[in-house]
This record gives sequence, C-alpha cells and structure tokens, in this order.
Amino acid sequence: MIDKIFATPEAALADVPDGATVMIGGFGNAGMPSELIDCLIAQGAKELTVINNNAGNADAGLAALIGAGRVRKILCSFPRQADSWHFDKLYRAGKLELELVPQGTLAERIRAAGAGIGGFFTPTAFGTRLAEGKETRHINGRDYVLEHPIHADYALIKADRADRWGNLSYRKTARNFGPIMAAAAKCTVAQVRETVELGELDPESVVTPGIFVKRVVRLATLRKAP
Amino acid sequence: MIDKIFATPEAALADVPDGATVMIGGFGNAGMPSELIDCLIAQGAKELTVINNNAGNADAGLAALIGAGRVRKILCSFPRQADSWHFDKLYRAGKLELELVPQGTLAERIRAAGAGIGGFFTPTAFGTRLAEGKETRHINGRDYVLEHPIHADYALIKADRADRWGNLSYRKTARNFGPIMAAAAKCTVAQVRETVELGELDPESVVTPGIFVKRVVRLATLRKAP
Amino acid sequence: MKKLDRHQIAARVARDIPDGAYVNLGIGLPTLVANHIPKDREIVLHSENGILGLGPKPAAGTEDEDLIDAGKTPATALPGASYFHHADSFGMIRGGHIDICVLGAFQVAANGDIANWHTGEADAIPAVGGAMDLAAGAKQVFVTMEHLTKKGESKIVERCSYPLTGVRCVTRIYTDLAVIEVKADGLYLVEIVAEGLSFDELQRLNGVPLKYRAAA
Amino acid sequence: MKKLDRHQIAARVARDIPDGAYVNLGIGLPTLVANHIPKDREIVLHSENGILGLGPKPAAGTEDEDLIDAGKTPATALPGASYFHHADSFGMIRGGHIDICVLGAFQVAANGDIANWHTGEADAIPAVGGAMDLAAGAKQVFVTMEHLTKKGESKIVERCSYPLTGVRCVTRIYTDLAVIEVKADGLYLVEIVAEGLSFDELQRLNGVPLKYRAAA
Repeated sequence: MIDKIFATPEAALADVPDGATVMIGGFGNAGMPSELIDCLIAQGAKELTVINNNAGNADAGLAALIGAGRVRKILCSFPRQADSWHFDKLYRAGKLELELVPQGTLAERIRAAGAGIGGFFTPTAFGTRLAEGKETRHINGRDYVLEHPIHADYALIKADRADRWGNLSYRKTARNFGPIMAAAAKCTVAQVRETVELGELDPESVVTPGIFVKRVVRLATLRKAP
Repeated sequence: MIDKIFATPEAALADVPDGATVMIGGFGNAGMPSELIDCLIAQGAKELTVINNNAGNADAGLAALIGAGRVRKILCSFPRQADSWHFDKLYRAGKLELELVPQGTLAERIRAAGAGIGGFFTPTAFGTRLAEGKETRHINGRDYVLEHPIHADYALIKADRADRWGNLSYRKTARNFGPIMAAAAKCTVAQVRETVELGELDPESVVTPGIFVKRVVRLATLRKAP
Repeated sequence: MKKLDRHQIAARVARDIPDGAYVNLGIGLPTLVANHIPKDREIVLHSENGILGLGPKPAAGTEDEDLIDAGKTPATALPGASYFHHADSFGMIRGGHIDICVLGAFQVAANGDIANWHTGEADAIPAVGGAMDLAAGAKQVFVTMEHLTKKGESKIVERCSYPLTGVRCVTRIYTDLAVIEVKADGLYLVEIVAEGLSFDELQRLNGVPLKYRAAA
Repeated sequence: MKKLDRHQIAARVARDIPDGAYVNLGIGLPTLVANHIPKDREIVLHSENGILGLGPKPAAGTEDEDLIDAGKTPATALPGASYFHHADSFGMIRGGHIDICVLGAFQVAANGDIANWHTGEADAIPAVGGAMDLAAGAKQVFVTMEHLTKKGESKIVERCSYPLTGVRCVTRIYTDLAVIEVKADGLYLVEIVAEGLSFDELQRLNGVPLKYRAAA
C-alpha cells in the first residue's frame, strides 16, 4: 500500500546529507514551508545549495537557514529585500555564492528538469549582463539565450491538502513554485494544512499528482516538533 | 466589458482564411470539438494545415474535414487507425502531406509555442528516423534532439464550462491537448457544454485562464447551427 | 512649468489601456495605474506570482497570507480570477499573451532598450525578479519614470549606461513631462503633459532628438 | 516445449512490478498486465492521454466518452486519480517519473535498442504515438513479445533491422520463452519460462548470446 504521510518531520528529513541541493517553495512568505525549514535547521545538514525565488526575509524560514550558516550557494531571482539582512551579510562577506536568474527563467529551468528537457532557448535576458557567456541563437526573427534545467535532491514545499498517494492541492498564490519544484527534485517533501482520505481530492483539481511527491507532513505534526 | 461568448458558431469561425494553420483538440474522440469542426467545414476554408494527435476517425469531425479535401498538411503522432480511411486515401494519393511527430514532442512543441520558448532539447526520438536531419546535442551524459515550437492561427478545442472571460474547465481525459493548444494559437475558439456567470468557476480549478481564449461557443448553439 | 506628480503619470498611462486588455503592473508607480482605470473599462490584471484577475487591496483585517501580489503585499482576486504556478505564469508572459506591462526604469534608450534592475555599482546586491521576462515577453512595454534625474540629466538616452534589462522592447514612455512613443526610426512625441512646457524646451531637456508624431 | 500464452506472459511481468510503482502499460499484450497485479500491491497506472490512477474497464453501459485510455477504449479512474494535459503527461514520462513502462516490440537488440513503431515497408502509413517518449523517458522499459517471428527467427537481435523507437533503453524482455535482462555488457537470462526448454535450446533459438545471471 502506498502511504506517503510521515508521522514525524524528523523522519521526512532525516536523510538530507551535507552538500545537498534543496529547492524551497514560496514567493516571499506565501507558500514558504517555514516549519519544514525549521526542521531542516534542527536536522543540521550544511553546505546546502538552495533554490528559491528570494534569499529569505527577516529571521524566519529560509532567512534563518541562511543565518545559521547552512547555505553555500543560492539560486534566486530577487535576493535583495529590505529585510534580507542574513543574506546580505554573508554575501558581502563572500561566504555565500549567488547565481542570479531571471524569475521566469528560474521557473522554466525548474520546469525543464521535471519534464526531462535538456535545455531550451528563451528570449529573456538576451543582450543583458545575465546572458553573458551563454550560447545565443537567432530563431525566426528573434534572439534567444540557451538555458539548462535545474535539478535538485530535495524539494521542500507547502501545499494545502494531500492524500496518502501524495496528491496535492494548493491555496491561491501560495501555489507559485510548488508544482514545478515537486517535479524537479528526486525527493519532494510537502508540508500540508491537512490530509484527506484517498478520493476526497477532486481529480480535476489535483495540481500536483502524487507521482511527484515522496513524503507528506501535516502542519500539526510540524508544530509539535522541537 | 469582456464578453467572449459568441452567439453563433458562424461568427466565431467567419474569419478563418484559406491556408490557415488550425490546431484541433482531442485525443481520438475525447475532447474533439466535432460540432465546431462541422461549422468549419460549412464555412469552407481550405488548404488548411491541421495539428491534431490523430488524423481522424470514421466519417465525423476531423475525418470529415479531411474527407472534404480541406486539409493540405497534417502534423500528428498517430494517423493510422482502423477507421482512418479518409486520411489513408488522400495520403496514399499524395494529396495530403504528413509531418509525423512523437506524441510527447508534439505536446511539448505546442506548449513551447504558447510559452515563448524558441526551441528545446528532448531525448525523445534520438537515434531514430524521426530525428534524421535534426540537430542533436550531448548534455550531461544524455543525447537530445532540438525541436521547435508549433504555432497556429486558430485552435478549435472542446472544454466543459466557460465564463465570459473565457476561463475554461475540462472533463476527465477530454482535457488532453486543449490547454496547450489554447495558448499556442493566435485565436482560440472553445466549444463548451455550458457557460456560467463570472465567479462561478473556482479560481483554483480553472485549467485554461481566459487570457488564452478569444471566443466561446455553447454546444447548444452549435447543435442549432446548419 | 508644472510637472505631473506620480498619480497624474499613472492616470495618464491608464487612459491608454484599452477595454479588455491583459496588463501586468510593476512595483511602485506602475501599481498606481490600477487606481485610475476608467470605470467603463474592464482590465484584467496579471501578477507574475500566479494570478490573473487581481483585485484591489484588501480591507484592513481581511488580508490572506496566501494571496499576495508580485510586490509581496496583500491582494484580492476578482470574480473570474484564476491561479497558476510560476512556470505557467511566466509562460503567459514570455509567450506574448500579456498585452501591456508597465515598468519603472532608470533609463530608456532611443532604440527601446531599458535599464531598470541594476545601478551598476560594484557592491550593490543584484536582484532582477521578473523584469527581464516582462521586458522580453509583453506585447507592449510601457515605461513610467521621471524624465530627469535629480541632477537634471535626461533618463531618455542614446544608449543606456546602466546594465540592460531588455533590448528594443519599450514601446511607450510616460514621464512627468511627456508621453513618447518608441518606433524603429526613433522617438516620437505623443503629448507634452507638463503645463507650460514647449516642444523646444522639452527637446533641450530630452537626451535624444524627438520627432513630432504624425496625426493617427 | 510449452510456451507461455499472452496472459501468462502478462502475469509474469506483473510479478516483477513492485508495490507502489508508477506504471504505463502499452496497447495490446502490455494492457493485460493490469489484470495480474497481485492483490496485495498498490500500483498506480499512468495513461499518456492525461490520467494517473487508471482503474479497470467500466461495466457495460457506464462508459464515459470523456474517460478513455491511451488505446482509446473506455476507462475508469480510481480514488486518488488525477487528470492533466498532454504536455504535463509527457513531462511526467520524459522527466523520468514513470518507474516502468511495458511495451510491445518487433525487435529488441542486445544493446537495448527497441523497434516497435514501423515495419519499414515503404507504403506503410507511419504512426508513432507515445512509444518514442516512453522508450526514452521511463526509468525501466519492459518489453513483452513472442520470442520468435512466425518464420521462427529471433526477435532478439544483434542489431534491429526495423526502424528504431529508442536507443539503449530496454531493461527487461518478457517473452513466451524466457525473461531476459539487458545490461551494459549484454543479455542475461533471468528465467526460462517455457516448460521443457533447455538453456542450450534457448541459446540456439535466441539471436544473440545469453549469459546466465549471477544470483542476486
């Protein structure tokens, strides 16, 4: 029987090794799996490469992971925020590598990884500093830049509801990077508000089919965690 | 005010010119916009290039369009069916050009058109006859074939429900090519079982946002058409 | 001469957005455009974090942390709205489905190049977000900005000195002094919006030569 | 010797599909595999026309024209099923998320090449469907076929003479005579399934040399 619902978040993250590449869902705080990140901090993995749209806000979630010195490199589109002090400090000190990627290219590179695409030509960033050194091509009257997929070992995402097969639904704009990160990582761990019986999620409205999800943790379980 | 619901199918298809490239949704009969195709036959446009997964079944829908001699070229993955006699006859007579595309490559090329991707590397068909003459590349230990987007002038698709903004929901496996064709065509015409008031479709479950749809025709209207 | 204020620039942009348009408004001044859409026009706002049909700001106390706009501030959804993931959202942008995006800018060049993401300072932390995708993907790119820097230099230039966001993509420029159209053969004046500003004076202030636009 | 029939081949394949696997079954013999999954295993069937969690055939009179499988025959959906569009469905295949696909074949080569879409006849109407995507994308490609052609020639060959569907992708071959594993250094016999068939006789019938598989 398939049952992807984990009793404890510790078990769901126990095998994240040092040096892992970890996608973290969310755009700002919407869809950010903050409680899972807290568990990852407690778990202790270090030298991580993190993929997220931002580089953390204030002192919680991704910012706390960065502040704890666990991140070696971050791929994101918008690190600079009024309250991104943990990132700012380590980046300025040369202790945190940054790969800046336009937001749509970031999303498409993640999508490409999940969909088995080896590379794609995008018009975004052509002629700019972010395309320097990259292969370009003129196709049908337009200029494009060649970009490659971003794969990950783990994806930590936040969804709304899940069943034991790992099917996920999301809430409003908290959907953002969740569905594409789920497909791009070898092991996707989803924190959800609630779990429901198999068959309760409308098959027309499942946004992430369970095939992309390895582990599900309920928020209530997470909040009980140390 | 935005109101994409057309009173008559004739008006929705009136401007399809000879020589147009037309995507037609459906996988077999599921999601095939048969009534809309009948209107296209009545409308009379010829020398069409058609994109569909198949090349028509029996004497209805796409098969009838082909049988009426309106199609110059077809891009599809699986033309040969027990009942694809209209296609078979014209193809064997050299009166119908065929571009055979693996099904997933067909879907991805259509998706690329809608998403502004200029080309992509896929592992599908590498080393086969269908990749002959195409650029290939070895990326991260794997061989890929370069494929390009398929754009269309029109997409004729079948959905389940629509509102006046053109938002669409689908039914079960009739979804198939609808959402990606809607995004890949300059003018997407959707036939729907019913139209509902704006706000009645759950924003979490809209599969094709209205931005991709120009015209909506109710099935009841289609059935009244000549 | 009396320059337009931010709200007046936003209102001037709103006048040019047709009924039924799909529009993405950048952060800052562009966001203000939403407040000035004429009541008889139905405009569908796209926010790149995954919503089409963005509504007005929520009333205090009704904010939902799962419903925000691209500026990460609380938002609402109109009837007819839809949610989608980031790859679909940027596919919408890149695929040319957004009719108009409105962006702020440091500089715009006479050929339509735009610079709005990086000051070029060596120690600045770079951040680009969705600006390059919008610049490359939207059917029309409207830029709103003050015409002159604090030092009085034109932000409309022959060639951008700041790092580029996109090449040959800007179609219109809305400043506190004028509305300017970018065409293949140069910049065309659509309208002087600052009260008491003559064409000659605007020409003197503007970084590059302006042409009169032929009546439509 | 007593060869396996189609149902017995399907049952033999089913034995090797582990609990919790995501599986795509091709048209024809592969479809029969679903009937033989042991009751204590939960297998999730994928159909490339956009469903995960395919159920058994519907009862007569309960067919739904909007719910079909890749063979275009009426299907059902299990609790836990989900629907998606074609690009997402083939992304799932191409992205390596399908654990096992089961395909029929005209020929399989010793290096794992498969030919199953075209007889190579000049006047044949070609049709490929999703076969090339499945061959290239699934984590494991199981082939089911009769071991020999009607003329008695081996369908397992040194090099395919029919046009290829995919290169170096087949991982296991299930025939009416044997189960064979394809490894980088050649073909390994897993099991002789035809009653009364000796290794030497199988080796004689098989197109290319077979090795005994070392015990796991």
